[in-house]
Amino acid sequence: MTATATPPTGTRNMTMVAAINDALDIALAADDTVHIFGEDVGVMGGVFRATDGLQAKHGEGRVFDTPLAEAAIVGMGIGMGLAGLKPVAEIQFAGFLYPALDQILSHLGRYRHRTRSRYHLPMVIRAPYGGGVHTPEQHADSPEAILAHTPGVKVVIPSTPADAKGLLLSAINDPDPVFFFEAIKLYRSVKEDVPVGDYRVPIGKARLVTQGDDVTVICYGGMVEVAQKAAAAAAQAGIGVEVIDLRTLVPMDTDTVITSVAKTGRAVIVTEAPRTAGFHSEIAAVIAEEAIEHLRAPIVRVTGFDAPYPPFTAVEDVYRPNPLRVAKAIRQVMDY
Amino acid sequence: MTATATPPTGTRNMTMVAAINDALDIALAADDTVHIFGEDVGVMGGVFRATDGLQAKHGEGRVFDTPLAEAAIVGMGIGMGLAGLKPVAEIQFAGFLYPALDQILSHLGRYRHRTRSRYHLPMVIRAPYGGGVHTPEQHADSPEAILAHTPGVKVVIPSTPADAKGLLLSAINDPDPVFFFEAIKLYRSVKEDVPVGDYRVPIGKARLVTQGDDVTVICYGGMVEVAQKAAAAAAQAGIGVEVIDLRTLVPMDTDTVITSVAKTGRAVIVTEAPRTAGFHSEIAAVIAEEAIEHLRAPIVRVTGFDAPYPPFTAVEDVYRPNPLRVAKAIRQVMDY
Amino acid sequence: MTPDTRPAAPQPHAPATESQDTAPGYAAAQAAYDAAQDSGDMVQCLAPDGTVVREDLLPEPATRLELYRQMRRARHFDERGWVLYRQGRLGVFPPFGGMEASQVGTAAALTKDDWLFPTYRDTGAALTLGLPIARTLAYWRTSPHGWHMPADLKVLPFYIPIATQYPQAVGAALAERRQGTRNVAMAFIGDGGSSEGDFHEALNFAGALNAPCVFILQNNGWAISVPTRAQTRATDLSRRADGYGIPGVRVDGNDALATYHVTREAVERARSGGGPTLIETVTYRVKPHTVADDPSRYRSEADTAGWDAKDPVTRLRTHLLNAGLMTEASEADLLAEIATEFEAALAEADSYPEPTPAEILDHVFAEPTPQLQKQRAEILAEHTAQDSAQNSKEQA
Amino acid sequence: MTPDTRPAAPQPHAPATESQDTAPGYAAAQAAYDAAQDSGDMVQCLAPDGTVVREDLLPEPATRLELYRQMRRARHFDERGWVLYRQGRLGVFPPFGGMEASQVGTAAALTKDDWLFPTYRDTGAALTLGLPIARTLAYWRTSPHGWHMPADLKVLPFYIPIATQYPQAVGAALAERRQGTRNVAMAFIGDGGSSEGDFHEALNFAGALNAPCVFILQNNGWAISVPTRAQTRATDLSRRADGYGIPGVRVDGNDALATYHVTREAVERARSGGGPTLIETVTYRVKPHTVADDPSRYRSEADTAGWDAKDPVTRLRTHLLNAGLMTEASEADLLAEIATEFEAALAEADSYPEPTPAEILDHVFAEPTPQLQKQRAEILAEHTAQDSAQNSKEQA
Ligand SMILES: Cc1ncc(C[n+]2csc(CCOP(=O)(O)OP(=O)(O)O)c2C)c(N)n1
Ligand SMILES: Cc1ncc(C[n+]2csc(CCOP(=O)(O)OP(=O)(O)O)c2C)c(N)n1
Ligand SMILES: [Mg+2]
Ligand SMILES: [Mg+2]
Repeated sequence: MTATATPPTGTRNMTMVAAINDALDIALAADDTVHIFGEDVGVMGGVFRATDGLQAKHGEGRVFDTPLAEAAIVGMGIGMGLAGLKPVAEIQFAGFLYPALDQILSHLGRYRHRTRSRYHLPMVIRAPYGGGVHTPEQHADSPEAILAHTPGVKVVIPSTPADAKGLLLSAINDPDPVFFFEAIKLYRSVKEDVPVGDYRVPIGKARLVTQGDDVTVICYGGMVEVAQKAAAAAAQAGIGVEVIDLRTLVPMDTDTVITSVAKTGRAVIVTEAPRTAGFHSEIAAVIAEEAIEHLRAPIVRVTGFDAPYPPFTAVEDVYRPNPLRVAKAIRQVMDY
Repeated sequence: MTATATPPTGTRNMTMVAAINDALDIALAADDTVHIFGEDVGVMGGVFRATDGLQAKHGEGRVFDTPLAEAAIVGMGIGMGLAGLKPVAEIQFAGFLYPALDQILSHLGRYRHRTRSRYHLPMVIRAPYGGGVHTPEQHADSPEAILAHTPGVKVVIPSTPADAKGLLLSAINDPDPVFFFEAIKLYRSVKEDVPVGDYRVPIGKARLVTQGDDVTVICYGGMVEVAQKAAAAAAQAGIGVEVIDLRTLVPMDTDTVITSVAKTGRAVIVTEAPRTAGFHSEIAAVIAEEAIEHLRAPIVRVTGFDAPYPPFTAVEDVYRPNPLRVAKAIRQVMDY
Repeated sequence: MTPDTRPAAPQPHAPATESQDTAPGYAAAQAAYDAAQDSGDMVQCLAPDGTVVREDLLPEPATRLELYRQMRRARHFDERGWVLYRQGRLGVFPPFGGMEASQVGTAAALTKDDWLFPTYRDTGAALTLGLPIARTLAYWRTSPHGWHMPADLKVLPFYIPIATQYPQAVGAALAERRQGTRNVAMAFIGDGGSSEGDFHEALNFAGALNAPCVFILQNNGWAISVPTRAQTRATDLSRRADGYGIPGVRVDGNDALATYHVTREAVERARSGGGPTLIETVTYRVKPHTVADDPSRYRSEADTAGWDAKDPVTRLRTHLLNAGLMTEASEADLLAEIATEFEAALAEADSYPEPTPAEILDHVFAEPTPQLQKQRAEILAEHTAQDSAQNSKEQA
Repeated sequence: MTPDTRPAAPQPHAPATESQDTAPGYAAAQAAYDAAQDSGDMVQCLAPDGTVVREDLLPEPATRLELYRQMRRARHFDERGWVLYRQGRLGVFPPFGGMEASQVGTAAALTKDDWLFPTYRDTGAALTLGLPIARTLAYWRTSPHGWHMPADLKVLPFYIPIATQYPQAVGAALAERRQGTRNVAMAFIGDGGSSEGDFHEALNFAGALNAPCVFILQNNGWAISVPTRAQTRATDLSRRADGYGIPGVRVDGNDALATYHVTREAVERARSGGGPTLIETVTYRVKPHTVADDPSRYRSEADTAGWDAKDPVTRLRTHLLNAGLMTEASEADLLAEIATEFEAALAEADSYPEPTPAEILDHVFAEPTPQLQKQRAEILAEHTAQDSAQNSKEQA
């Protein structure tokens, strides 16, 4: 990023999707090598409008629609990255990332390694993920654990507009591949003051959302507001809950988690992915390895279930963790 | 399976690959709906010879080569399953399963669910996995955690010839999709007496490999022999190690694991997959959730690292857990 | 056509090299594409005004009437669907009005023993083969009752992840042959979907393995906001068949008699062991992508204008009236019957109960795993607790 | 051709329906395929016996000599590779002897500013563009030194997962245009690999986005044990280009002058903004799949017999000698020079140190994550401990 004559200061109140759009706009303006592409990101500005107006402003060479083929979207991005561009691909929904998994697992994370850094891939792959807004089948998947298990790629999941902007700008400026999952539920549901200009939030640092001495709740993305609500309810009952927003799964900020669990002695982990082998299990494993002597209760995972995410409006919230379920888990570790 | 006039009895001494071949042969003979297909499985009998002779014996309609395209191999298998066949697909190496992940994550595990059991997919996908035999790049991957995180599919990984046969016959006769990962390292390195005929080992039951009171070592597939060696060394030092061969990751035999850990109070988990978010983390999470009060030491994971599996003969064993590393972990939990 | 409101072609040329573009640019590509859509290389039976251009291709009168009935049923669903959506009685669904000939004419060439792999937009095809309207409404109402696929049909649930249905159709088709039947599998895909790798793999597998498949590629001009000409440089998608050594046919997708004719030929070839066929139906998505989409963001009224005159229902209607196969009176009876059928189905859909919480874990495996049993217990405990809490609140 | 030893076609017909197969069966498909391989629809410059059939396509004499030199370098690598493998001085590698014209003639049309995406079998192409022999030997010795890609070349590491290179080449090509250069990207794939979805997506993307790509499809008759005719029903893979609206060319893949000619044309078209081309080089895998493979399991001697007479090195050699561009003496000098170069490279490869344990965690990210730092520490601790244990044992 090149410094502007008078760096803008102050904040602007915006939604998460606006903050993402702002970050993309800033990146495009600051760095000619940044290119944005995907399905419907051009004239239409994306199905969630995250790239709204960017083609008109930065041109069809910088922001363009591709044919409908996710493997080639990622594969092409890899090639662009090899050749010195900074590709920022949008996958329309995280559940449609699957056709691209071969390119991702076979190459995206391996390129630096297998060329001993002759090549590296400063690619960002953005995808809306998660539930809570009554989307059709396969539009609410949370596949972050697959990416977290893929060596050589980073995984970032913001939970606030400011973080979305700051983390996305860091991701675009990161020399290595970054997955950037955006909780659909949060796109427009919250507004906050977001610093203007080239604001960065470092990748790899968790955020302490609330402080408390009794229970640590670890979560990210769309689950942070859920955990916050549960923490607020617990506070009413005199239970001090420390909510940690992980922000980045890879690299994970283990220190913040361990420090908190060492203090509280109780850990609840919340994600909306299926139960078996989700990223929640990794968090639990790290705690079990590094903080077991502090634990005063079993670790509890509050997650989706081992079934596909239900597209049924009436029962969607049975699957997706809600504040009640998290509150129950908090009680459970307190009562142990 | 139809009963034969005189059911064969006794055992035959064979390698794991021979046991797999035997199971496939028996399944083809017993059930007309069983079909085997994949790359090079026909005349050539597979790159590891697991399907050797089966096309000659059962015909080109039952055992056939496909074009080179893994997504279509799995997709076609799904279609065959919908239409009442029992497809048994071979993917040449687990690292080449990735192009098929869309078919798997989008459909294989969801079909029964999204048709309320009008359709179900009795499909088996076999793939050699794991390292230890100096294969080229991407030929030693261990992607089992991805499948374990996929609702609606089972994951089976045998560690002995007899189990390979018995579990494979159970998998083929299972009404739902089963991934069957075969440790390349074990294909020909061990022989044992394998029951003849339609021998079955139930899916979902772990195997107690050795008994001991001090440490539980949980592992599967290619890591079982590694753990056994470490257990033998520990026994010399007077440490009683209970080695549990999980056999099936989904569904996982939680009871056997918890019962053992409740007894020993110490858990070491061994896999050769990358560290972050591997299936070892799920095992650790389950223990941390259900047996924490019994733990006398942190859970220790002995795994591959957060880098691609190295194709470098000279240092391959640095990455892939070896008995020394497991023994060290056993000491570590004992000394805690 | 107002080029300035259409999304511009995504051609990432650096300004410095712009002058190098001696090759046909995108204006030319667009012109070529547009020309190809109107060219005579499509099979056509009825002209847009309903006059017969290929007497030899005309199906039996009864078949023509049945095609009209099915198109009307489809259109009725689509039209009522819009109303129900606006009334909040149906969820977001992808309309297909204007594409009835492409869906009905093709599916009508099947029997109930054949397989149908529809996409989310192919309600018209599914209804033609007998998928109950009530189930279809339930599906777009986000009710699991839309997932109860009838036992006497081989109509698969709507495919959401694009192109995945194509390789699966190959497998179903092969399985039929293995089992000694003459049944075939038909799969639908869109112009956008035909860019996915699964499209290629499936056509190639079907050719190599001689699978009795009929692949319908509905080229309706758009993949959400991306026009076909930006999806590919090819102007005739049926020619992709050549690359697999299988027959490819391009047909007027707004002419039900033509789509029926070419599909029946393909189905017959497949039944008799002749292998797969690719059929490109050239049609147009006159409606928005879904009922919630606003196409003015990416296309102009002018873009869609020409297509009203090509409407498939009107076209066949004119023919049937002209040919004396239908009168205004007999049509009125038909429409009344269709309306009655629909309202009965709607009432049935209305009667479906809401799903219960634990239902989300049903039908994952034949036998629930211990993990699923435990998770079900969690759900039951939570919701029983909530219900009683709710009850006691209400009682208090 | 002895049909009984060739793998039979994978045609899963139920016996009951066998008689339905009125369509061309696989015997016919095979005959058609075989005929197409010899047909005159391939571009050819030299006949198999070395006589010139297209005078107008002959490159400059210096170019012809350079092509010969590069083919000889490639063949030398392949031949010495076999010996080194048997001596245990090289790991398992995929030989390419007999395919030199297909690899060298194509790659020679590039400059060092262009991109090359080779598969595991394309050592000949990579060497032509300048990939150091020593690095290539190191790669097949399973040494990380084979992963040190030269900074002055845009030759990518050999692609192992099949077809993945194709979409990546599109991206590199587009990036060059975006950056205002005239550089192109060339990617290789096999007949087998062309069945993968990535092949289709890449060709379609390249066409739609007008990427300066040259796609080489080496049809060498086999994908391990599966013959091309079982891989697809198509007999001419270059026709797949039509489905993307891009040019497709079929060329005699054992004729270096022809492969060079058509590739240079394609490269020039791409450089000047004309977009991508698909080139099918018709050649043959006379060697086993890898040096460890035993092809007698799936094909007979007779299968490969005809191809010796088409050998690309002999063919160009005869022409150069006949045309007086080379003498036996000048050739001997060339061969000596090539042998010297190779042995020097071998010595260099021998000098590469073995990897150290912690190296396996190098180059995962620009900055190792805390997790990787910890894992590195684990490795160092273990191996230092082991080393000292070893040392003390040795000292004892
Ligand atoms: C694999 C995948 N990628 C993206 C989507 C999102 N999506 C839904 S419809 C659509 C456009 C499809 O266009 P086309 O194939 O032409 O079918 P049409 O909608 O015109 O019927 C897209 C991109 C999806 N459903 N699946
Ligand atoms: C995605 C993937 N699937 C399977 C393999 C295993 N494999 C290696 S080479 C090969 C055959 C390739 O045939 P072809 O594309 O014709 O290339 P050739 O070996 O003839 O050069 C296969 C199946 C692989 N490397 N990658
Ligand atoms: Mg469309
Ligand atoms: Mg080949």
